Amino acid sequence: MDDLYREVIIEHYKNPSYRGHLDPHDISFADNNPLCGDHIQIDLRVDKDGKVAEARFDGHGCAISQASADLLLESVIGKSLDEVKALNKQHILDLLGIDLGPVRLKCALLSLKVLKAGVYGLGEASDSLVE
Amino acid sequence: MDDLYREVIIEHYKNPSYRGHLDPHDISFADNNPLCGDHIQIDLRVDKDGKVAEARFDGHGCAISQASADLLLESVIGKSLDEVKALNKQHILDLLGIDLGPVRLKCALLSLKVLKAGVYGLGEASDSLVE
Amino acid sequence: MSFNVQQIRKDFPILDREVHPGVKVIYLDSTATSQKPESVIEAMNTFYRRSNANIHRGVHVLAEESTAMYEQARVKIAKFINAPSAHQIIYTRNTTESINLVAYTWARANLKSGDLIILTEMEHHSNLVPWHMLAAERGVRLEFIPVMDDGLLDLDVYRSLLFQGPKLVSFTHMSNVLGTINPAAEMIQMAHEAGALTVLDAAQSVPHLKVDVQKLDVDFMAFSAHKMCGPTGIGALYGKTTLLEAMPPFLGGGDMIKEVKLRSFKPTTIPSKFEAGTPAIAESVGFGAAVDYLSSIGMEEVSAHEHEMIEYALERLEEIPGLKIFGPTADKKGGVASFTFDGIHPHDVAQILDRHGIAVRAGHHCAQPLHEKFGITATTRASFYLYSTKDEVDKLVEGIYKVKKVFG
Amino acid sequence: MSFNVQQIRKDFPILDREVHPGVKVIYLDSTATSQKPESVIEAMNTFYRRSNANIHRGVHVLAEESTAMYEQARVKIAKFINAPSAHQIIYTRNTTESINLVAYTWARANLKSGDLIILTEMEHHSNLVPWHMLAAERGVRLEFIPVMDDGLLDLDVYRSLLFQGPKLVSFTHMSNVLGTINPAAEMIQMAHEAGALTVLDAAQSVPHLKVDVQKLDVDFMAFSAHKMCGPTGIGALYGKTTLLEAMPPFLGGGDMIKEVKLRSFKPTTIPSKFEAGTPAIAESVGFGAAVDYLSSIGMEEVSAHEHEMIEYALERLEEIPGLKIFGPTADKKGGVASFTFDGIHPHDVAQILDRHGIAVRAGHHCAQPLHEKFGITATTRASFYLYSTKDEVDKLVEGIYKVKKVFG
Ligand SMILES: Cc1ncc(COP(=O)(O)O)c(C=O)c1O
Ligand SMILES: Cc1ncc(COP(=O)(O)O)c(C=O)c1O
Repeated sequence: MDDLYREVIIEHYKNPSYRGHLDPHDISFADNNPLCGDHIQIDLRVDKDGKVAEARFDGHGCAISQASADLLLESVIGKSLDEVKALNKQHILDLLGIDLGPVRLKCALLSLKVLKAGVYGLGEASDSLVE
Repeated sequence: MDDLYREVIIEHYKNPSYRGHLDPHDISFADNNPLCGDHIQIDLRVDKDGKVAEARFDGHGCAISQASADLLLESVIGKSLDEVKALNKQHILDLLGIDLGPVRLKCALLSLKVLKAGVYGLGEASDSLVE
Repeated sequence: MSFNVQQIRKDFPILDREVHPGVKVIYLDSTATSQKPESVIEAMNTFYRRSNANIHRGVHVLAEESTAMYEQARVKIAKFINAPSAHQIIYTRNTTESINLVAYTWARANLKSGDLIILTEMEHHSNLVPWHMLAAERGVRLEFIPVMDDGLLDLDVYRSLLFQGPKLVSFTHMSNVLGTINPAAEMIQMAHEAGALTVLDAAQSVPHLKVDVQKLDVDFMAFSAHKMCGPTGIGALYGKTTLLEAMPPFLGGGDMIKEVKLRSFKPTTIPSKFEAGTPAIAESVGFGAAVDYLSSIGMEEVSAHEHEMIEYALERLEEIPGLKIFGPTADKKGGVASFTFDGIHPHDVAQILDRHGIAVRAGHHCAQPLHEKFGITATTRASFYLYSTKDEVDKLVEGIYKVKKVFG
Repeated sequence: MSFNVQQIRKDFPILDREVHPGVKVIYLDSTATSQKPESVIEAMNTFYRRSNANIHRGVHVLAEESTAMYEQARVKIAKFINAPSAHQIIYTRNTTESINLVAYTWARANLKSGDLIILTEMEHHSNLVPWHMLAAERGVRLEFIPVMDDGLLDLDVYRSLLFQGPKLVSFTHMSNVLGTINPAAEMIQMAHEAGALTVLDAAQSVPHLKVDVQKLDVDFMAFSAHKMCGPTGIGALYGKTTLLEAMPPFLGGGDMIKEVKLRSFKPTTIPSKFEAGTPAIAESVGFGAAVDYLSSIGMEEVSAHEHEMIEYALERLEEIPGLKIFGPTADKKGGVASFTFDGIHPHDVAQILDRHGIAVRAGHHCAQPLHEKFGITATTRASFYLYSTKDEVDKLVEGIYKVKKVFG
């Protein structure tokens, strides 16, 4: 009935595999979605080859934002930081497998923006990171 | 053909009876119509009974504003200052004998506003004087 | 005319809109913006198709008509809130610009470092951020009347804050989250007795209640056309004449001047002094038509209907396990029900309701500090207007049970 | 598509309007505001009848649609002026607000007492008064590029003013009185070489010429929808990204924030940072439709038609004894003919022309200093747009002879 809430999304929302913190970590960044106040923090450990070894997220928000964070982290394990920098909107849409309007898209993209801002070492998770 | 430009208006515009200055005078005031920059100055002499003895106007502007200044001054000679204070929009419309839209009305009322501001001793010829 | 909601619904073409195949919209988001009756849409059409011209300076028929329509709408709006005169209505873009106008002109001309402004914890960002900016720029102090658990303002704290000699008290007439209708007349009187001026954020009251600026004795009042059956792009600031006359202008440009030299200008009189540039002319015509429409129905009738709606809605919503409604009881509020539900994020609630055609809003509703006060980041908000029906409330309740199902 | 003015006229319902019994309007006042094609009117109707909702925060279908339409219009407008990206388009009410925005934010954050701003003597009040206000408040200095008798700017004086190290050069792309098209690209380059930023008042150029902000390399540019076939109530400010990002916000309120606490806020990113409160949503849709309409015709075609019109109009008007036209020759100007006639006041000229259905504007056209420069207080202005015809010029000329008769 409700394609937006495919089972995989509800599943990753309710039982996320990557929720938590990493301490110590190599990269950590957090930001909000100004539209709704949703919050995501992402911690990464990077191995000696510059690849993502471990990843965790924490925060609060809707099923879409939390499930995409979980799916996103699953997808970046083993990727190089340059590969992470190259990820964009389409990557998230592919992971979710659903179509989103402009507002919900912001929810879905929050984790990617936070991840990329962290990897780039920026002060803010801006929209332009995922366009 | 053109009711707005009745003969009497064209006549008073082209051959005004009250154009000029009074020196000395008892009351003198000048102001602009902010919509078009039209300018009118009015000088009055008041007799010992507090009635308008002599009146002159000067300035520049459209036929409507200049003709109504001339007609207005003609109409106030012999009136007491209190009577002048009581004059409003309708007095001008009666003198002109035409209907005017809101913009041209401002042209027509400029002389009355200037006259009343002068009689009241105000700093400005505001719209509220003739409402 | 007796109030007939089915009749009224026919005036709003959008209510026939199918948002999903076979599913008509159930519009419960009027607090964000209201829908527009055909008469408002048509008034603007007619303006564009018959009369459109720039105003003020034109002597041709179209310009005279446009000018007259623009000013007639002002007269209608003035009457609607019982303003003593039409030149006390300044056209702005919206409530937000109206409040900023006061902050940029009256406040910057009259307040200095250390002066106190009293606000409340339930303000919309529109009545917070302009004062934050002023505080940062000028060192003006801000204090807040607390919101109590029941969604009402703590007037005892207000009373004690007034002893600090505030220069301004600025507050919302009706909360857009809690629905709380604040005792504006009383609060304004208290402010005046303490020597403060008042700004009333009437974005949510003018559309829903009979508001009388003279009875309220308010100094400034801000509201938006789009929330009261009118178009977007236009709002109003009401002000007391002596205040408006003494204030410096806000934006500089055409139509707000008496005279311009190369290096200086003289501003003109109110209301034009505050209306620089070509204004929202078609929108003023729509605003006037909106006021005509609401007046033809009667604001008492509108309020009474909304009151019936919120009573029924609260009753039905309170039945739902896991649902928590914020704000006071129905007798103290307007047609707004904001709630949290069973740990499910409001975005998800709203999104699933939308799948059933039910349009509600989710988020902080531009009142982050209020949400923070209640220890939450977001709520789902259903709001009602003159075209809302009990049947729509029933559908909302059914929808919420369906949300539950999706999240198992 | 080849340009066919009779076909184009069918798109504008108002051109059928009879302003007096049996007399259809001859609309020669497009410089004040343009008429609107049916497609623009209908786009807004459809918005109100099908999609209307508040934007940004809504997750329901109507809100998603409205948000998408609002942002798509921004993309269209950006493309129309060849802006590198859509977030460089800030929606405002009009050109006037756009210029004031720069004065209130960029200028107040960056200019101090003694700093120089260069303007020109042909500016509209919208590009004078905001700087007068700043000069009075901050002690900023203003200097003016003179207008020569032929209606062109004296670029030699400009060059020498640039030696004084101005911080800003703000000027009109096309004069709304003289019609002069200023050499904007060259003037902007000169300003940049002198280390100054630039504001272009494009109120009269974007509607009539192909304007490319990247070719111009302009820093800020202001224009209004209502002068380019769009609705009232909306305009735009274009700015370079780095400048817009560094500027403090203008109005405070909803939608321009990233986060609000009780006593502080963080602004969000551009363009939202400058769009506080519910914006002109329906109007953005109309603005987008206007840009679509003009693009479908082609701005080169529009300009070429207007050029033909002004050439013909100058030729015909110059025949009339006692008529004096201000401004440069047809090759250096847009479709604007301002004139004085035989000592008859422009109000009277316009009023009598109106009796014959001819809508022209009379007055100082919000350019008092320019009129003063030429030793006059007012002119009569006839202006042309894509729907104007030579037949209308002929009627204007006939009308002027009738004016003469009335004043015998
Ligand atoms: C050159 C110029 N600048 C600015 C403006 C002001 O435009 P608006 O009234 O839309 O703000 C105009 C409009 O008359 C104009 O012609
Ligand atoms: C209480 C309150 N104040 C201010 C506003 C801002 O209104 P606008 O967005 O029309 O400026 C709103 C609208 O959401 C509101 O509900």
